Amino acid sequence: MLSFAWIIPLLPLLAFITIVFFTRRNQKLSSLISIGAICLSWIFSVIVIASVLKNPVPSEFEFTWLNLMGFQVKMGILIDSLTAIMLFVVCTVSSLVHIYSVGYMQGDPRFSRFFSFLSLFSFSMLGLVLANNFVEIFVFWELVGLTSYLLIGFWFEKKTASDAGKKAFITTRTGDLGFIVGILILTTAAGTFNFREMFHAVETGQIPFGILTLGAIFLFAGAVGKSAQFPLHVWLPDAMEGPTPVSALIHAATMVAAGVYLVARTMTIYLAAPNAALVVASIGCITAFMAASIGLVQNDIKRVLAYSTISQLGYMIMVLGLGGYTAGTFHLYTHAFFKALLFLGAGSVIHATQTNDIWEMGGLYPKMKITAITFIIASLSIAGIFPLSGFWSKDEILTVASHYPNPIFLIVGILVAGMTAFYMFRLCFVTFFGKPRDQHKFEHAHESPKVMTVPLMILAFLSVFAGWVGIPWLQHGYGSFVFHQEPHHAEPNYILMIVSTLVALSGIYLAYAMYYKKSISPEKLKAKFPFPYKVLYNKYYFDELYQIIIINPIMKLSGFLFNRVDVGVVDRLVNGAGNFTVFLSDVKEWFDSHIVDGAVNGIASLARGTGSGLRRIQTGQLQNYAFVIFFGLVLIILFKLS
Amino acid sequence: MIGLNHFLTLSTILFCIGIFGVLTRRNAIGILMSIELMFNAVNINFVAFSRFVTPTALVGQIFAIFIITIAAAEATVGLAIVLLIYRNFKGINVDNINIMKW
Amino acid sequence: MLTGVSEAVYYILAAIIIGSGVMVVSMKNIFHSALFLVLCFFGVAGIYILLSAEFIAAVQVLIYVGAITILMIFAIMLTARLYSAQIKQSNEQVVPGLIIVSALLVITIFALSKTTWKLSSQAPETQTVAEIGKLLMTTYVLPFEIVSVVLLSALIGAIVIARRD
Amino acid sequence: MNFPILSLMTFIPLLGMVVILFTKEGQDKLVRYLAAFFTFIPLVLSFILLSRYQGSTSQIQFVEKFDWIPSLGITYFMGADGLSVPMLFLTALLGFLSVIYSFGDIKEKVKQYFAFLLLLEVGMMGVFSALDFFLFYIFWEIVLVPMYFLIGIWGHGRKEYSAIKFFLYTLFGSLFMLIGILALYFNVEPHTLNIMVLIEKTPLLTRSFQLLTFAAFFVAFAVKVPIFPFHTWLPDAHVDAPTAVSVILAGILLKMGTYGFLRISYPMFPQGAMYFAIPIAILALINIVYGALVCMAQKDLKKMIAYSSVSHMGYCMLGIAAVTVTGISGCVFQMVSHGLITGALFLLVGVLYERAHTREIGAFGGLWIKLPVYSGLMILFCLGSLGLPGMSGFISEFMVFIGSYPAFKVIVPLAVIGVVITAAYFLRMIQAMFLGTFNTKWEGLSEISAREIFTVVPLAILMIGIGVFPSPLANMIKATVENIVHLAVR
Repeated sequence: MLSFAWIIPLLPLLAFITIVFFTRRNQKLSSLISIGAICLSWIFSVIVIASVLKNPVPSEFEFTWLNLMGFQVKMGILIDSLTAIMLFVVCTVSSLVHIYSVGYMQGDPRFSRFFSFLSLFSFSMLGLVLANNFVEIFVFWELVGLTSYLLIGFWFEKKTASDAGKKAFITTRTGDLGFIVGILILTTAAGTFNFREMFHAVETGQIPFGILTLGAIFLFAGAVGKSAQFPLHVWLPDAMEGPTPVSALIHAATMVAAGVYLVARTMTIYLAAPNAALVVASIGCITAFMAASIGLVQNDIKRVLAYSTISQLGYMIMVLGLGGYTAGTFHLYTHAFFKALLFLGAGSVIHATQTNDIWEMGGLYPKMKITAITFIIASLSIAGIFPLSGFWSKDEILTVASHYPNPIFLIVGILVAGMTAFYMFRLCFVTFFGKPRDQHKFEHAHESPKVMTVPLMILAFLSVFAGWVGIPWLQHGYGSFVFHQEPHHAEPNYILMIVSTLVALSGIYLAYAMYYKKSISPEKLKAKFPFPYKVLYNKYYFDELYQIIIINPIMKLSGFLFNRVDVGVVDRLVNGAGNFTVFLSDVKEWFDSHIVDGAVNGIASLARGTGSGLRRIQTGQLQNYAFVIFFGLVLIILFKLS
Repeated sequence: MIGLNHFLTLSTILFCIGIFGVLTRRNAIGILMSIELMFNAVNINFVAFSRFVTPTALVGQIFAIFIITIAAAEATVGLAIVLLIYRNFKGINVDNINIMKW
Repeated sequence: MLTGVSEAVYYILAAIIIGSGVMVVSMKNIFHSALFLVLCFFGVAGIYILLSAEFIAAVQVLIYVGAITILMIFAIMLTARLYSAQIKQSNEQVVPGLIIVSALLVITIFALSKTTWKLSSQAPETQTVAEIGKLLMTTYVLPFEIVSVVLLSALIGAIVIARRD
Repeated sequence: MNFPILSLMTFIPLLGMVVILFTKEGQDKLVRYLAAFFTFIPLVLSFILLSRYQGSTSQIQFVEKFDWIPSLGITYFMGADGLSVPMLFLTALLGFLSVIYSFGDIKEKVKQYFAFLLLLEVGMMGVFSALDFFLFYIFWEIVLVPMYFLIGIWGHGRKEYSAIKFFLYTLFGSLFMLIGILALYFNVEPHTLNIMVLIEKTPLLTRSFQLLTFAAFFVAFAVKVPIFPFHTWLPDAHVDAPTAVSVILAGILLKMGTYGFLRISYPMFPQGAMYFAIPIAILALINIVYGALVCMAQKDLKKMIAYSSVSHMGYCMLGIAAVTVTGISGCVFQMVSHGLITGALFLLVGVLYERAHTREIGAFGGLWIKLPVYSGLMILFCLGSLGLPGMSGFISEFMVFIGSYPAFKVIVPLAVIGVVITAAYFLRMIQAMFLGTFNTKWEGLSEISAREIFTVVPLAILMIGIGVFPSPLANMIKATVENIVHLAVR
């Protein structure tokens, strides 16, 4: 009954093909096709979610794609509650971003191309969500990476943009390396690519524990790359070089969540391999804290949001590692809306002021009321203020963390919540309030057109209310819809709620005090703790570190291999062999001419010597010959007579 | 008492003189002369055998005539060659005519 | 068998022939050699008469003395000026030549002395000229014709060879 | 015997060569059309071949067999199975396209050039359809001669050096093959050179004999593939050859090596295959990672692509070494896919070189702005080459990994690193050449012409076609590959 779901990714693909081959020249038509396709997909996704709600039994449809002995790949779709939620989130955010882009990308010479890429991305992302096996998910995983590359480097004239695209692609591909190996390990052990068949194998213990753990950890590497987790998080902040709608769609709401989705999808494996799960949780925890701390001091509005994304993704990964399937996916779901809203709002601000630096903004509230209000709503939501959606999902996460024996996860979780509140409101206060710092830019600033603000408002609505499906008091809320094995009915933990709210509020207050009232001077703090500030400001020096310990050695190695080994040794050996052969032939030539030929020539010259000795007899004097003749005659006669 | 052997001995001596001339003379005409001597020695033999062995048949004499004729022809050609040699080698000393030398 | 006067004539003739023959091959002056050659030919003609071959003797005188020797002298005169140094000639390898020749001579004479000939005691033909002419035109007509052709071709050949071109 | 399609495919280019040699000097246009015509016929025939091929069986099909030199057991034996049919098609396609491409490229000694090109096609077709060692060896050697002249006369740079290096290197390799062939001939009763018969008999020979002969054939094929450390002829020959010849060199000649492994070495010497599995896999790993790293250091675009061939052929060898159906299928896929992709990349490099007269990566920049179609095609093929899903390269690499992982649990994960490095060097190249600010020095560059587009579009269609629907190709090779594996694990 749900087999029509394959149409959902197909529509954007068709839009992509149409735009590339036919309507490229007509910008307006191109954008309309693209938007139409994704909106249609959204309608289908709503139908899917409705029917899954009605009948939550997972359904699967597939066909054989490639069939060889011992290697059968099927392509198909798996629809369960997780897929349905993801479809809904992706379609929603994607269609809003599509619409928003019409305004944001207005006047860009490559307007049509932008929409074709967006469509291609939507196709890939929806395909990824629908995939029912590892090959398929990997295929779309890579396609998503490609579109991300293309969109980050969309303004490829800017060196930073094309650099960022390259960095993103290569960094995530490094993670994919682990992904491939993980797939190899797991599928070889289980003998299938299909998710559910593999989960069945895992649950029935067909895969040895060691292999399972190893495979799970390798698999997670893919998620680390895609979801920008420590230590492969470095690409995401740079990816902000792309157009802001792209950042909102791909690098905040959907694609980066693919890693989280992967872990959620393969939850069975991690539950069966607790060591791997612990690795997952630890990575998530480290990432959440690290990224949040970097976010505290960044000045680029989009970079702050990027680190916030990394941090929130770390949150989700952490809770998934702790077994909080429902909590993780729930946060993924709510986060998508408010993070997309934040980015789109930031985009609106950037669109108005033509700058990314928050210290060149300020006092924008009166000029761009809708943007400011929606931005603040999103900030409240991400900070986890009651009763916005962020509050409920964060609460779920902290609840799960509190069940874990080691309190470190809970502590970090609360700490990160506080930091999140602080840096988000630092952003709000600096950007929208206070005095305008750059008068020229301030005057130039204006509210964005309707096509941009309407998506903002819709997202703001969702940021507030989307989380309400997961209110712990609900009997049939999110937890009874998206769950692993058994419905997880979140129990309200009032102490945690209060604590986290307090922490968030104090974070907001701190930001208010520092950046609005200026009762605490950030400059003094900076001066007081120069070293931590510097470390944070330079993002823990990850880029520099990678440059030194990975990129430079590899470049050196490749140069070395080419210049020294390939040209210097292998090729020289080959040429040496050639020259040696030439030398040998010289030697042989000498041998030939002196020894072999010498013998031959020796015989010849012996003959010649003899001849030239004997030829002296040939005087040419006929009389000498006659003399000999008669001499012979005498001899013959004498002989005869005797 | 002069018999066949006398004539044969005479012809032998003459023939040997001719050989000696052929072997030692350095002048092409001299060599030709020596050859004529040898012809004469042969002719003496023929005529002598004709006289003492077949006195009535005259075969030896006929052959002597033929030999004389051939000798004349030989002398003609030989002397023509000598002239040619003289013209080409500016001399008829056979020492100089050694193009057959190695 | 010759006896008496004939015997003396033979020895004289033999001495003339051998003496002039030796002179022919040993004279320094080629012109003198040619003259001794004439003498030698006369001697041989005498021997023919002694052997009762008058026709041969006549032919000997006609051709050898009359034709060949004159030809020789012409050749000498054409190839060298008389009395010039060029006319002088020398003998080489005389000693080995003498050895060879004397060896040959000794051997031949030795062989002659050992040989017995089937001698005929008939009287020799007296009308030799007519007989020879008859034989040449009958029994030996073919060799005769061939010889004449050889002679003709020799003449033409001599002209061709000696011709200045 | 019915329609001798294989012989026709092989010898029609020869006929074409003769016809071209009879044309008057200077009639370049006629020569070009003749060459196109005589390569188009084999292409049409190859479509017939594809359509009439029965994929369900591993039997040799389209057999043409009769005695040639009976006293020596030599037969004229042509035939095709699932391994050769894709290769024959690829040969016909690339042969035709490279002739079309050469229309504009070659301006001197046109007649001789096309004559050699056609002769080259004869050799390649023959190698892929001959099933008698004598015939196989003849065709194998025929390929060298025109290649030598094509590089040496119409090449660039150090062309004579490269041509000689190529020639001697491959000749060095085929020497070992000759030894191997003779060894087989004299050790099998009755003496025969029929490959199919030999495959049945050789496993009965002693182990040490199998190992030695395997090693001899290995050298011959390793040079062609090329496997590290026999690879240094490749960058020189590829870079210095004229574009169309580079295409054939990369697209088909390299496959002769892997084809040899699959047709001869593995089915004939199961012992050797087993004994040398790990060393070959290690060499394949070196090829993959080393080749990719070396690519990163390249400043010359063509050289980079040449080295990328070294890396990509490593996947083939990895798939072969594992002797699994999936691995070897992956290898065949990679053979086809690499032929398509690298062929197209060389064509595109040629297009740029013809206009800009330089291939230095650093000399360009922002070409996407000026040449959108060209850049789009180039980036498409680069993405295909770095194994992006949806294109043929991904399928083959993935199949190789899946197929060889059970056999080499350590080597394969290391080989996966090659995928990342491949991405890195291709992206670096794309960034340096097509992205960034436009280098105004190239204001005068003209967009890729319709004829040139025509030469790469079929390759793009096939690349994406195989990437999206791999089943047709998989079904075609399936039975044959299963048979090879069956023979190789005796």
